[in-house]
Amino acid sequence: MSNIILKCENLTMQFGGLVAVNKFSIQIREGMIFGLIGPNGAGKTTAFNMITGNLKPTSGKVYFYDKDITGMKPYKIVSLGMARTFQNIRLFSNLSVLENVLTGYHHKLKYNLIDTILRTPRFYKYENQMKEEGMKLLESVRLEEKANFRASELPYGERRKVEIARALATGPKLLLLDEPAAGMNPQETTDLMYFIQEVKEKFDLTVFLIEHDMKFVMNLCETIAVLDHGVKIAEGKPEEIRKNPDVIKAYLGDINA
Amino acid sequence: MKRLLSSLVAVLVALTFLANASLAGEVKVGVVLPMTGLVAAFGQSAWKGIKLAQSMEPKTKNGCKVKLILLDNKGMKVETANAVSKLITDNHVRAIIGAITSSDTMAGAPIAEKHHIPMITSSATNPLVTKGKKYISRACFIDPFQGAVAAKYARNKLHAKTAAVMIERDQDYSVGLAHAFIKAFKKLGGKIVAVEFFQSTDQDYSAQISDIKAKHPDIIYMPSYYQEIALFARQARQYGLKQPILAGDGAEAEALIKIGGKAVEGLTFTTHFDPHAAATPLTVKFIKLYEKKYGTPPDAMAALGADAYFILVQAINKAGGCNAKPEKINYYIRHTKNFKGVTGTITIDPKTGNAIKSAVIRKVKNGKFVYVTTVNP
Amino acid sequence: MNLTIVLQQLVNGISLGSLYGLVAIGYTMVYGVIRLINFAHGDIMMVGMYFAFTGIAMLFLPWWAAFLLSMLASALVGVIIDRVAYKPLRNASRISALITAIGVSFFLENSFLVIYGGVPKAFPVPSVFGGAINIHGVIFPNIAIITPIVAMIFLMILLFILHKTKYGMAMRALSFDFETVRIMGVNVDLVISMVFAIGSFLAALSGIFWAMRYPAINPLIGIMPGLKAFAAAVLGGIGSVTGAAIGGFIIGISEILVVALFPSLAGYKDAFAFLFLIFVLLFKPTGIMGEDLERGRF
Amino acid sequence: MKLDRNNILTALSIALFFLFVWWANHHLTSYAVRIWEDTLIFLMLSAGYNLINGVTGQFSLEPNGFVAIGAYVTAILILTPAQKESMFIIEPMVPWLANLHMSFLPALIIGGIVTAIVGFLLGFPVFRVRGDYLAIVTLGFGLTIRVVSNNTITITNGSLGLKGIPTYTNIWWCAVWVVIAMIVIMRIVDSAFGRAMKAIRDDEDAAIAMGINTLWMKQIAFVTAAFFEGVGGGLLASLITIISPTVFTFFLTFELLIIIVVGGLGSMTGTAIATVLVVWGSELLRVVEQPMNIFGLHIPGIPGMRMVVFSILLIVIMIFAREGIMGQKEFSWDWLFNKFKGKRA
Repeated sequence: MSNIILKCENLTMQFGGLVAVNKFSIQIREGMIFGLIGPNGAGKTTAFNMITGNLKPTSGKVYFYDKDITGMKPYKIVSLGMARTFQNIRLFSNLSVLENVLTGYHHKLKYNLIDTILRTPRFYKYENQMKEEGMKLLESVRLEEKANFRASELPYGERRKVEIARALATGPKLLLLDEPAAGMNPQETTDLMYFIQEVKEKFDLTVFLIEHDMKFVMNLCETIAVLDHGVKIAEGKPEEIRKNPDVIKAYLGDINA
Repeated sequence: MKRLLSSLVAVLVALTFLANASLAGEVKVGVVLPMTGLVAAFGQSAWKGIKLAQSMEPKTKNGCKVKLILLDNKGMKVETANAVSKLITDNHVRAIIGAITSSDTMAGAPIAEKHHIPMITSSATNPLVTKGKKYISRACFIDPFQGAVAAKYARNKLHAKTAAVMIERDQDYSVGLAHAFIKAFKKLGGKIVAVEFFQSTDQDYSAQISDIKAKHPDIIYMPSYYQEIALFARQARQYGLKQPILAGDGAEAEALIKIGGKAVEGLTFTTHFDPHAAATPLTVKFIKLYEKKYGTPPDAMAALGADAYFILVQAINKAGGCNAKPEKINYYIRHTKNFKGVTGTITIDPKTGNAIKSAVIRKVKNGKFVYVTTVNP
Repeated sequence: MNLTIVLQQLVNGISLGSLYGLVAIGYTMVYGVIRLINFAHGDIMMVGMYFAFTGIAMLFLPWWAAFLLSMLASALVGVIIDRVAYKPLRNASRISALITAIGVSFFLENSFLVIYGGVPKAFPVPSVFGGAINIHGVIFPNIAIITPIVAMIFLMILLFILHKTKYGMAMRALSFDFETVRIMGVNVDLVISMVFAIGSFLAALSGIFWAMRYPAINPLIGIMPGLKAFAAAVLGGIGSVTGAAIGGFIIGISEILVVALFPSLAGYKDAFAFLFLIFVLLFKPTGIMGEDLERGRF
Repeated sequence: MKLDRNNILTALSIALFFLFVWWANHHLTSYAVRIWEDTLIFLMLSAGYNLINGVTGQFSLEPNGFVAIGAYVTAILILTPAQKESMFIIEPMVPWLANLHMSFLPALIIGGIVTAIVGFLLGFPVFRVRGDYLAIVTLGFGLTIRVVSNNTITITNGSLGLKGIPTYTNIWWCAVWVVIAMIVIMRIVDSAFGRAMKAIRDDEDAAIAMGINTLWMKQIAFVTAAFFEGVGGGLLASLITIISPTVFTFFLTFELLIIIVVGGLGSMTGTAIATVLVVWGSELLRVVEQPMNIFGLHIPGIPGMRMVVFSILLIVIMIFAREGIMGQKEFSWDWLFNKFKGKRA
């Protein structure tokens, strides 16, 4: 069996009197595609935010490869090898596609401010190296032709890809995707599914994704956890989840809609 | 956007040339005053006085028109320096009147000094303004003199043994004058029992009033501007603080009585002139014309502005009228002797450029400023 | 420092605080509906003062008519500012709107400077508001007693409007969700205009009482009280009308008391409101009554 | 530094700029030279201001505070002990400052460094808030600096201010510093640091998720801005020879704000163009305050109109041309050559 890459123990988040996530525990093994599903407002994004450090959990622990990362600053967690995307694509809209990707390299920047101001050989060396790497990354996701486009000029489906590429640039071992298929048409969704599988293989990743679209999750994920009203109500293989009466109950309105 | 801006600039450039197009037979005099900003009130008053003075004496000896070029310094130092610089090198003025406050004047002074252009300020009373300068003079007395006059009056006439001082902390005028008063008052054997501070933007003095009330001084000295003095007096009287209030020339404005009402009744202050003590024939004439033109009696700023103008025109005349050279104008400004101006008889010390003139003490009585006495230097 | 003086200062602080509170309400309501710090709001105070001054001293109206007209005219000015300067920026970034608001503030100050001149004007105080009463040696200026009462009355009226009328409820709803209110069939622009009108009306009211308390007015007079009222609005939790009133009281009272108790700190008075503000933002970024900076409520 | 086409062209244009400075110094009236000095100092101030406001997107209103600190530090260091003794009439200056005296260059640099340190310390609390709250808190800082300089009489001489500051500042000092400031700032913008700053501007949460230490990036922008605003303050102090707390009001910040908005938030090229337009425009606009005769029609001067015109200009730009002159675009040689090639083809 492979190593456990991410472990959550009894993660709980309270906003005032409201419990958004209650005692959420999961284990994700290396190389998996793990899905977290649940109706709107179930607390999926809140759980994500606690893992990535954007929110500090009220109680509970998060481990990344046995390292306790609970309450750590998000940018530090990124440098450990965890990257994420956002539900409503959040690219740096005024930067070019390449520049967006380059920001992903920032946490392992090899030149400092003095190099920048004096334009030392080190600056040129690593700046060029970064740009080459960035272009390579864009090539591998077939976006090299769009490198100098402003992010805001791209069509929706490509933006999602750029966002994933940008996350890949940080050199993650674990990639967290927050509703990647949100707002996409069926064709785009299918493309995205292949795309995620492709990058997972190519970059040797573990993927943890939140999704609303059941079909997408069922086809893509090996293991699925279900969250309802902040509580994990089920976990298992897609077919098990499909049959789980609790899940059907929680999802009833949604599936039929 | 770009096109809009460039055409805007083009129009402005064109307008500048129109405005600067000058006629022959003029002597150009620059005027730098705060027409906007926090001290705009004084600049606007002085400008009224200067304009009236110009209408009274619009021409120099050989029939040249005195052309006034007014630049607004917004009561700011950088703007003052720029304005002085522009007047000298762009407008080629031969002399400058301004600025109002001591600090603004000092910001402009080095430039006038560098170009050897005489600058005469109507109301900058800080001693440092003319210190070490050859081309800067003033039509008013200086703070140490005014502070001493107030201290002497408080000790000898009001028989005050103790005094409280209200200082407007962010006005160098107030701080400087208070300093002079405290020094002189102590020297005359008086005792300062309370020194209270406030800020220009403050309008509530109840805390300071409570403190003064507890210390029971014989008088309160408040070298500040009329607005603050009037508000202070109102609140002081409301809270039952009844001691006489003594102030400096900043108190003199109709607005003091309008704002202060009954509360400023009896308020006494040192200042530059009194219309009723009619020091000179020019005083009488000026006041009459001023009242006719503006409907109110002139305040000190207006009178001093006029004096700066009259002294300057006299110096231009002595220096040859139409063709007077700035260096020569400066020489005659500095050698002004017993000039019968609006604010009294003025002599300028050739060495320091400071005006030697008497101070007047006035007070508020029945809602009017009345003459009390004159103190000679 | 004896008890009488403390009492006297307390009354003084309450009346000053209620003036800050009235201005703070405008900040908080505008922020609540369009997420804009209306930088020019303090200047509306000044506009109100000059309008009332014009009414009494130049048009010779009876004081109550001049006051009422001034408040109504100021409300109109507030609405015009919104329509001309802020409305085109509804969908722009909040920073663009804020910069515009700074521009509007400078515009108001300088155009009044051009119109009325920089010389402070003596504000004609109606005799009803002059004078003082003496209770066992403690002196209370009439204006210091009338001000908080008037402020309270208007606060009550405002709370009634907000909670019991259709448009009042629409105003509160707007601070939660623009779209829903639009769908509900309420004219959003009209509601926003009403918010500006109410805010400006109260600012003018505050300005008039300010001018009667300190009867010397100039075009730059609104800046400081405006900034302090903003601090009060944040202190009370931006978006909360009651909070704004309470924040105003806290700023007003503490400002007066600190100077009274520690005269040597008088010079730092103007910095107090900001220290308060920074302190609040750092340790309780939601203010006293507010829940969430990003979510307004009334 | 590499000797490629772009760097050579940059070096050439800097040389050209200095040639212009030399020409201006010899052939322009001293009034024009003075306005150029103002222009260059303002360019330095607004370039720094634009780094934090435009590039990093942290809308703040503190420059008047920073400029004040730099001006005071520099002035205190270049005034002679004798001058200080005669000036501090209310209370004497604290002895260790009173006896400190040095030449202009180290004084300017120390002025910049002290300002940078203050900026650094200020950064920690103020960057805990974002957006309009940041604006208000930093506005409060500028105000606090003024209140403090009014009250720390043994250091700043209170409201009396510092007078008779030696005039070292000339157009050369301004020109050299502005070139340094522009090079440093533009190099920061065109690097990973600049990308990170722009990322923060576009979406702070996403920037955090990319592993960017946003507080640190904001601090770099803030401290760099503070340094150059401090040096600019020092140059200003020595240019106007007299400083007091009233010199550094919010109005100064307002002027810088107009400049960076007109030029385009985030564009240093725009800032440079806008500085020239605004500083010279402000001088030319004096016309509207003077009485004029146009074709026999007499128009009396209206004092204060300049500010009315400026505030209307700001509002109009925000409503109709929010991008300003340059938007977020920068001039670059590549852009110029591409354009050139494009036209040929």
